[in-house]
Amino acid sequence: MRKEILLETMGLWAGYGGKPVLQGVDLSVRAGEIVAVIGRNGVGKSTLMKSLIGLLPSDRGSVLFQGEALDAMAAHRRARQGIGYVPQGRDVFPRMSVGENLLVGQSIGGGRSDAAARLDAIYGYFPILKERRDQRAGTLSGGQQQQLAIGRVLMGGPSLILLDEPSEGIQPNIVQDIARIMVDLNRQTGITVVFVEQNLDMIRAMAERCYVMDKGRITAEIGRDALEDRDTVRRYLAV
Amino acid sequence: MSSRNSVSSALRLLEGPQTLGKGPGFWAGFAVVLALACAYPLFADGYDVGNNVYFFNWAFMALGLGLIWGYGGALSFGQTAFFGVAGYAYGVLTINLGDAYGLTFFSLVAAVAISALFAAVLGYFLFFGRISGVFLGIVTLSVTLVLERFMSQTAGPEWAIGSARLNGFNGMGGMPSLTIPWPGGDIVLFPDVALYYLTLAILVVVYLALRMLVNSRFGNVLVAIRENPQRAEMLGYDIRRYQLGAFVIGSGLAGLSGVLYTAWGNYITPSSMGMSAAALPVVWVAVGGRSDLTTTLFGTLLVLAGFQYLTIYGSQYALVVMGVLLVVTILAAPSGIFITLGALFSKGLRRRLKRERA
Amino acid sequence: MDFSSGLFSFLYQTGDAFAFLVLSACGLAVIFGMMGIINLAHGEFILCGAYVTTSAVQVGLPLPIAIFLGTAVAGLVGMLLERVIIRHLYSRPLDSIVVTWGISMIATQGTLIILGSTMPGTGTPFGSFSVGGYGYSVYRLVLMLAALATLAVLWLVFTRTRFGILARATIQVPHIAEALGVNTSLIYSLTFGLGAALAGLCGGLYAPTMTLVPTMGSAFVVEAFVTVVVGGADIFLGTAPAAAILAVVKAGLTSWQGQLAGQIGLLVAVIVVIRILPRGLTGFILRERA
Amino acid sequence: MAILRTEKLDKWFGGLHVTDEVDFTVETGEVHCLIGPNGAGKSTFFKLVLGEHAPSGGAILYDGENITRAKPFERIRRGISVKFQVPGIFQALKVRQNLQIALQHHLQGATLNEEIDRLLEFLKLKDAQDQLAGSLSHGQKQWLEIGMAIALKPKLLLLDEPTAGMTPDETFATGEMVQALNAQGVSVLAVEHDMAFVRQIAQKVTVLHFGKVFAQGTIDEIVADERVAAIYLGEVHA
Amino acid sequence: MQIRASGVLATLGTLFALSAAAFAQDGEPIKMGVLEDQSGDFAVATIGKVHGIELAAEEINANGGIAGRPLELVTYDTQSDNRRYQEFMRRVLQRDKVDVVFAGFSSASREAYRPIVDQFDGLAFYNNQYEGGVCDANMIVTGAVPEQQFSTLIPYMMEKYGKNVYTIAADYNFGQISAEWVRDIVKENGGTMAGEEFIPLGVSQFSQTIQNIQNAKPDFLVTLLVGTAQASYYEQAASANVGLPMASSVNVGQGYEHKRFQPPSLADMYVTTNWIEEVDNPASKEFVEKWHEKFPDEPYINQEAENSYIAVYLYKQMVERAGSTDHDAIRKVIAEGDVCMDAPEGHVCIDPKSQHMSHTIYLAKVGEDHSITFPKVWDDIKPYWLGDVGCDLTKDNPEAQYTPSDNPKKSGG
Repeated sequence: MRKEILLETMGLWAGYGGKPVLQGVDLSVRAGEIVAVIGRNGVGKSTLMKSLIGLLPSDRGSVLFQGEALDAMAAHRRARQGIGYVPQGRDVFPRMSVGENLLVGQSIGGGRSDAAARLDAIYGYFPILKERRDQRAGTLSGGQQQQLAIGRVLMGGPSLILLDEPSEGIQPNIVQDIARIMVDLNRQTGITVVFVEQNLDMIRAMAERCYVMDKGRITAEIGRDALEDRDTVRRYLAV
Repeated sequence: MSSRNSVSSALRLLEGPQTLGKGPGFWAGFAVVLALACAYPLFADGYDVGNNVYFFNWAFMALGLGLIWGYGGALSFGQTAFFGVAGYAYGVLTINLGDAYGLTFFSLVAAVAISALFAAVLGYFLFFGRISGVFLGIVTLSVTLVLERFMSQTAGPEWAIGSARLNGFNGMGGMPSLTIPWPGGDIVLFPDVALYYLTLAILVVVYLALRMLVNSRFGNVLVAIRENPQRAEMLGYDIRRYQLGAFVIGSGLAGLSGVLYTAWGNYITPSSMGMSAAALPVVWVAVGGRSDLTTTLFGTLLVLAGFQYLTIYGSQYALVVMGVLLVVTILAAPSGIFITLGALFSKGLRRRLKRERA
Repeated sequence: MDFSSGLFSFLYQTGDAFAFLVLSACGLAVIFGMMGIINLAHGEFILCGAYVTTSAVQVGLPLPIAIFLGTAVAGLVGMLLERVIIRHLYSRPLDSIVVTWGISMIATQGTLIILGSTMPGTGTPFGSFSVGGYGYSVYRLVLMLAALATLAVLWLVFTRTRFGILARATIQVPHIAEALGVNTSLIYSLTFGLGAALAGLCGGLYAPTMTLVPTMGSAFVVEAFVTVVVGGADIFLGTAPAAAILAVVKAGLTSWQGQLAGQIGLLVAVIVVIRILPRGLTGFILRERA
Repeated sequence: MAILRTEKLDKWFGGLHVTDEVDFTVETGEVHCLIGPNGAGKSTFFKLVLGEHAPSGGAILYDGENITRAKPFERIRRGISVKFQVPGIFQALKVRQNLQIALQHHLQGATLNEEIDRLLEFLKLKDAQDQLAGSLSHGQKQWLEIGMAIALKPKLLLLDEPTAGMTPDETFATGEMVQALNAQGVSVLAVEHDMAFVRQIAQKVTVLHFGKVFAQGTIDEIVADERVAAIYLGEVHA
Repeated sequence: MQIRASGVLATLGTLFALSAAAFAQDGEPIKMGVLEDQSGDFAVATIGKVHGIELAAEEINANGGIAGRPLELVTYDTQSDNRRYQEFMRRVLQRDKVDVVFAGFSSASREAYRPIVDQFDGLAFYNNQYEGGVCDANMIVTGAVPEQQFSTLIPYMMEKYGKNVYTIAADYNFGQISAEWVRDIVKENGGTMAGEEFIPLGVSQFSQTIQNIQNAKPDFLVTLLVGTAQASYYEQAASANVGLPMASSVNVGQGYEHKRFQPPSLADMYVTTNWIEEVDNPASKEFVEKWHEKFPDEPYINQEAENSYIAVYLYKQMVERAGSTDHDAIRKVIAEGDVCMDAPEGHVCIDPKSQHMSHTIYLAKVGEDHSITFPKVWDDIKPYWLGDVGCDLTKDNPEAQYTPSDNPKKSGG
């Protein structure tokens, strides 16, 4: 059951102020997959995510989503194609309530869907958000903010979620919860997930395969089985 | 020997990274412009000479704002407050002290000092309260607007300092012009050739002194703060002091403008602290190009002359045309007309423009 | 004056001052607070609202519809200006001051040239009532209600509508809002338009009570600026409480010592705020909460 | 004798406990590296030491003096100096001017120029001295900022990911610079990810995790510590 | 009186014939600078002044000019900006070398340009109602002053409505000085001040003031409000049903508020003015007709427009009698004390001591429907006050502005 390719990059170059961080990234993700992009700090993983959603214009190369080139599109138009971006550090809207934060995500995916039903579903996945729905997002803990950031993109019913270091600064038990929920979502709705991660537990819990990134390029692709080999992973990730 | 050294090192500051123009070419041009300016009264009629003095009067306020905004990165929208305070101070002092014994010049210095002191107090609140950016603009604007309101209602006889009536909205008049004591009859500096040369001399001195200031250690730090305040602070500079310093100097120059203007027309009015008066210096500096003293100076003179020309020949449409010119200039030439025009011809300026846009 | 009519009088005066401060300031505050732009053409949007409202009344429309028209036209003009001019200046907030001043000059003088030096007024509707022997204008009560209603509607707009939520998101973390599918440039247009419309509303509401001349906007501007300085960036945390405090100060001082004292009270308020609350009431309230 | 010491240093951001009662010491004369996974609180800790954030609790002692409430520039004047993660240089000014601004605290005239030249040599930026700092390569920018930091003649140098974005050669050269400084008696505290670099310079390594000191030791001890490896892979439940 | 006037006219006619001959060869135009606000705050009241000058100049030129010389206008828009007055006053005097300047609406603008006129020994006409007191040989004032407007208005009002008076006045020179006049006249006539309130310029909100007035319960109210913002008082007072009779020296005659505001906000307002377009006499009617022929769109012809119009003719007379545009010669003519003419308002003369003008003062009453009636007219009210306090421009020239609290008489003891 090979599904169609949902997301593809071809020779993607991007960077800040003339400093190329991505130096020709090629990857492709099929619909329904969960793919991890792993690598050490500073190899360009977050830059790749920003470049995919359009917050960072690419210098060269191309991004295709559902067969359509996104390169000339502003970030909000890419999001409306159905891409949900969960940034590193969460970036929730700190002076808005949890509920309001969620509502912002409705714009993703273009058409507006039934907010109440979506909210119910998201509160089902993340009960803590329901409990705190009137609290200001800035006062949440890191793990709660991460759940909120994910819930926020789910509001728009995206076909692709870009997760940037979802485990960063979060208690491990919550990391596990999030991983489990993402997998459930993937099974239930067929949503595609591309995530950047260094946390091996999370990678193992979620990824079907991994791209390894180094110095702005994809240097290897490894499957699930390779992830079980701790030494291999450690070579790519750890200190 | 050492004094010669220090003089020559001071002179070296006349050119440097913070000012456009260096080398023999620039200074030759400077000399030509200065010579033309000196020769000007020989060819022009009394009106043009006096009118130019009037333009020169405003240039100090513009240069001061250039220092605060262009070099220090802090937009003060209330420079007219210091202009007004100094103008009134000059009026009050000279009306009380008279114009003998060179007291008008003492009053000039004292009035500028008073405006600088006012700037120091206000600036202390602003910069030590860490007010910056657009909010700084709003606050300084409010200060000058409120001062205008206050001065406008001082019409009653109870509002007098010594024998000087503040005279409310109608403005204070009757103060003497600058007067040079001279054996056999004091020389009264009406807006004429003598005042022209005096104002021109002050302008040249201030311009050169500001060049030295912005290329000095102080100027280095000021520009550093504009570029990256955090880094400047992390190099051990108390950035608040430097911003305050620039604010006080720039406001003192606004004060100098106020005194010269008051002495020029023997008149100062609260409306010189009002909304449209307050906006004008910002316009001059923005149009000329705020990041350099020379462009600020010439921009100011150009806008003043241009707006006056429009008012003379444009009748009711003058203000509309001015507004349109302003909007277009800011949109099309964000670094000011001189730098943008210069960039068409010079590579160095093109680079500078690019980095300012960045 | 007995106690109850004295109390009514004080409330009426305070409410009147409050209405004036809120209505003059909230358009300025929306644009400054949400977009960081000082709109020096604020007075001219007020002018626009007032002129459109008055013209509409003169062709026979009822006042409420006329005011709505004034508000809408000012808002549309605001959006148009944003699209054509202001949006090029978001990275240069200081330059936007110069540009809006230029726009204000064009608008004022253009109005004078096209529409003449003055426009006949329409008269204040609703008549008067009296309490304790003093006559009061009914329309001033309408203005007070309008101020409260404006705040309430703004509050609903910013917390209950999709636009409001997206606008707040855009202001707080613009790039993330963009990445979540929010057309932030449209949000900026709409926000600027909203600010202009609020100025237009102010003009429309006060049009029946004022002399209509091309420079009438300047009568509102000082109070508007003072309120925004004291209030800081946020309408609900800043502008509204600032207007309330200033209204009490102004009404109290004016009734005690006359109009000048009221004006000086505003000056003192600005200075005190600079010294004690450099970010205005907004900064103070946010700091207390954090 | 400790050049820098924190006692129960605490910082909350809203609901986030970013730095959790950290007790931490940099001894005089040592090169000390601070490592930890993303979000461990390293940068916040750094900003607390610099005075950019006010701590929610606890104290910071520098050279035996309490500087918890000192303003950032006052800390710098006492002898702390910093290099930021994103190069904090004056982009629109020339390279030479950047250094001049840093050096003019204590030097002037000819000696100032000599010192600038010496630094340019040390930083390998001699040829770029009249370029705008913004036009330098990323690695050169990092060096320039290190140069500005050491121009202040610090007793304690703080480096926040000094080699981020550098090539391996540049990283190695940076390590040599740090070692040369340390040889002149400058204490160094560096936040760093690049373990090769840490190995090159560190005499002591501290691992921060969830805002707490998780482990401390030499680089070899840390690398050998399975618990440390585990937190990097997200396996330890704190 | 009648005889004397016709005698003057006869003399004038002879003089005119003579001087016309004398100037016949000299076709060089006489240049007249016109500095008035055609934009900005004051434009409402001042565009008409420019038109008045243009109308007079056109008539004069059509009839052979001044002593055979055409009159040429050099007009600048001063934009309601004091600085522009300074710039342009220098320009007209130094560059354009005009023979005379007609300049200024607000007192502030006059004070801004006056030092420049004095410095260049120019001659300026200030054709505007104002607070009075300018004692300056380089200035000729054709507008009405407080002694003309208040010595008529206040006693009339006290007689008709009662002796308890409340004043609200703009908080600047005009308002303060006018209020002082009102206060003095009320006292002289045995009345009392129920209250006095000064309103800062630019204030447009009057709820508290309205209440203060109601609290003081005066018999009538004197409103000395200036500027378009302050004019909002009337609308607001009407809507609070204050219902007091009002007296003023500024409204109607300048800003034609009775035309601009919705009735009845100005009902029961009494204004002393030296002319408005409703004045009902043949000369006046003819004037209005001529005006509308040339400026059909003019919304209203106010008193300053008429003052400006008269001033041109007065200047013509002075030049023709002096035989030149020389200022000293002109002042000598004024010193003769019979520079007079029959204006639309009636007979007017220039007072040699103060160089201000006598006026016919009309008491205009605004009705419920904002129609104007004139319950009373005073002929030939002289600008006596400056002369009384010691201003005598035929003897010396102090170039000063005196006020009731600050004048030679006061300081002299």
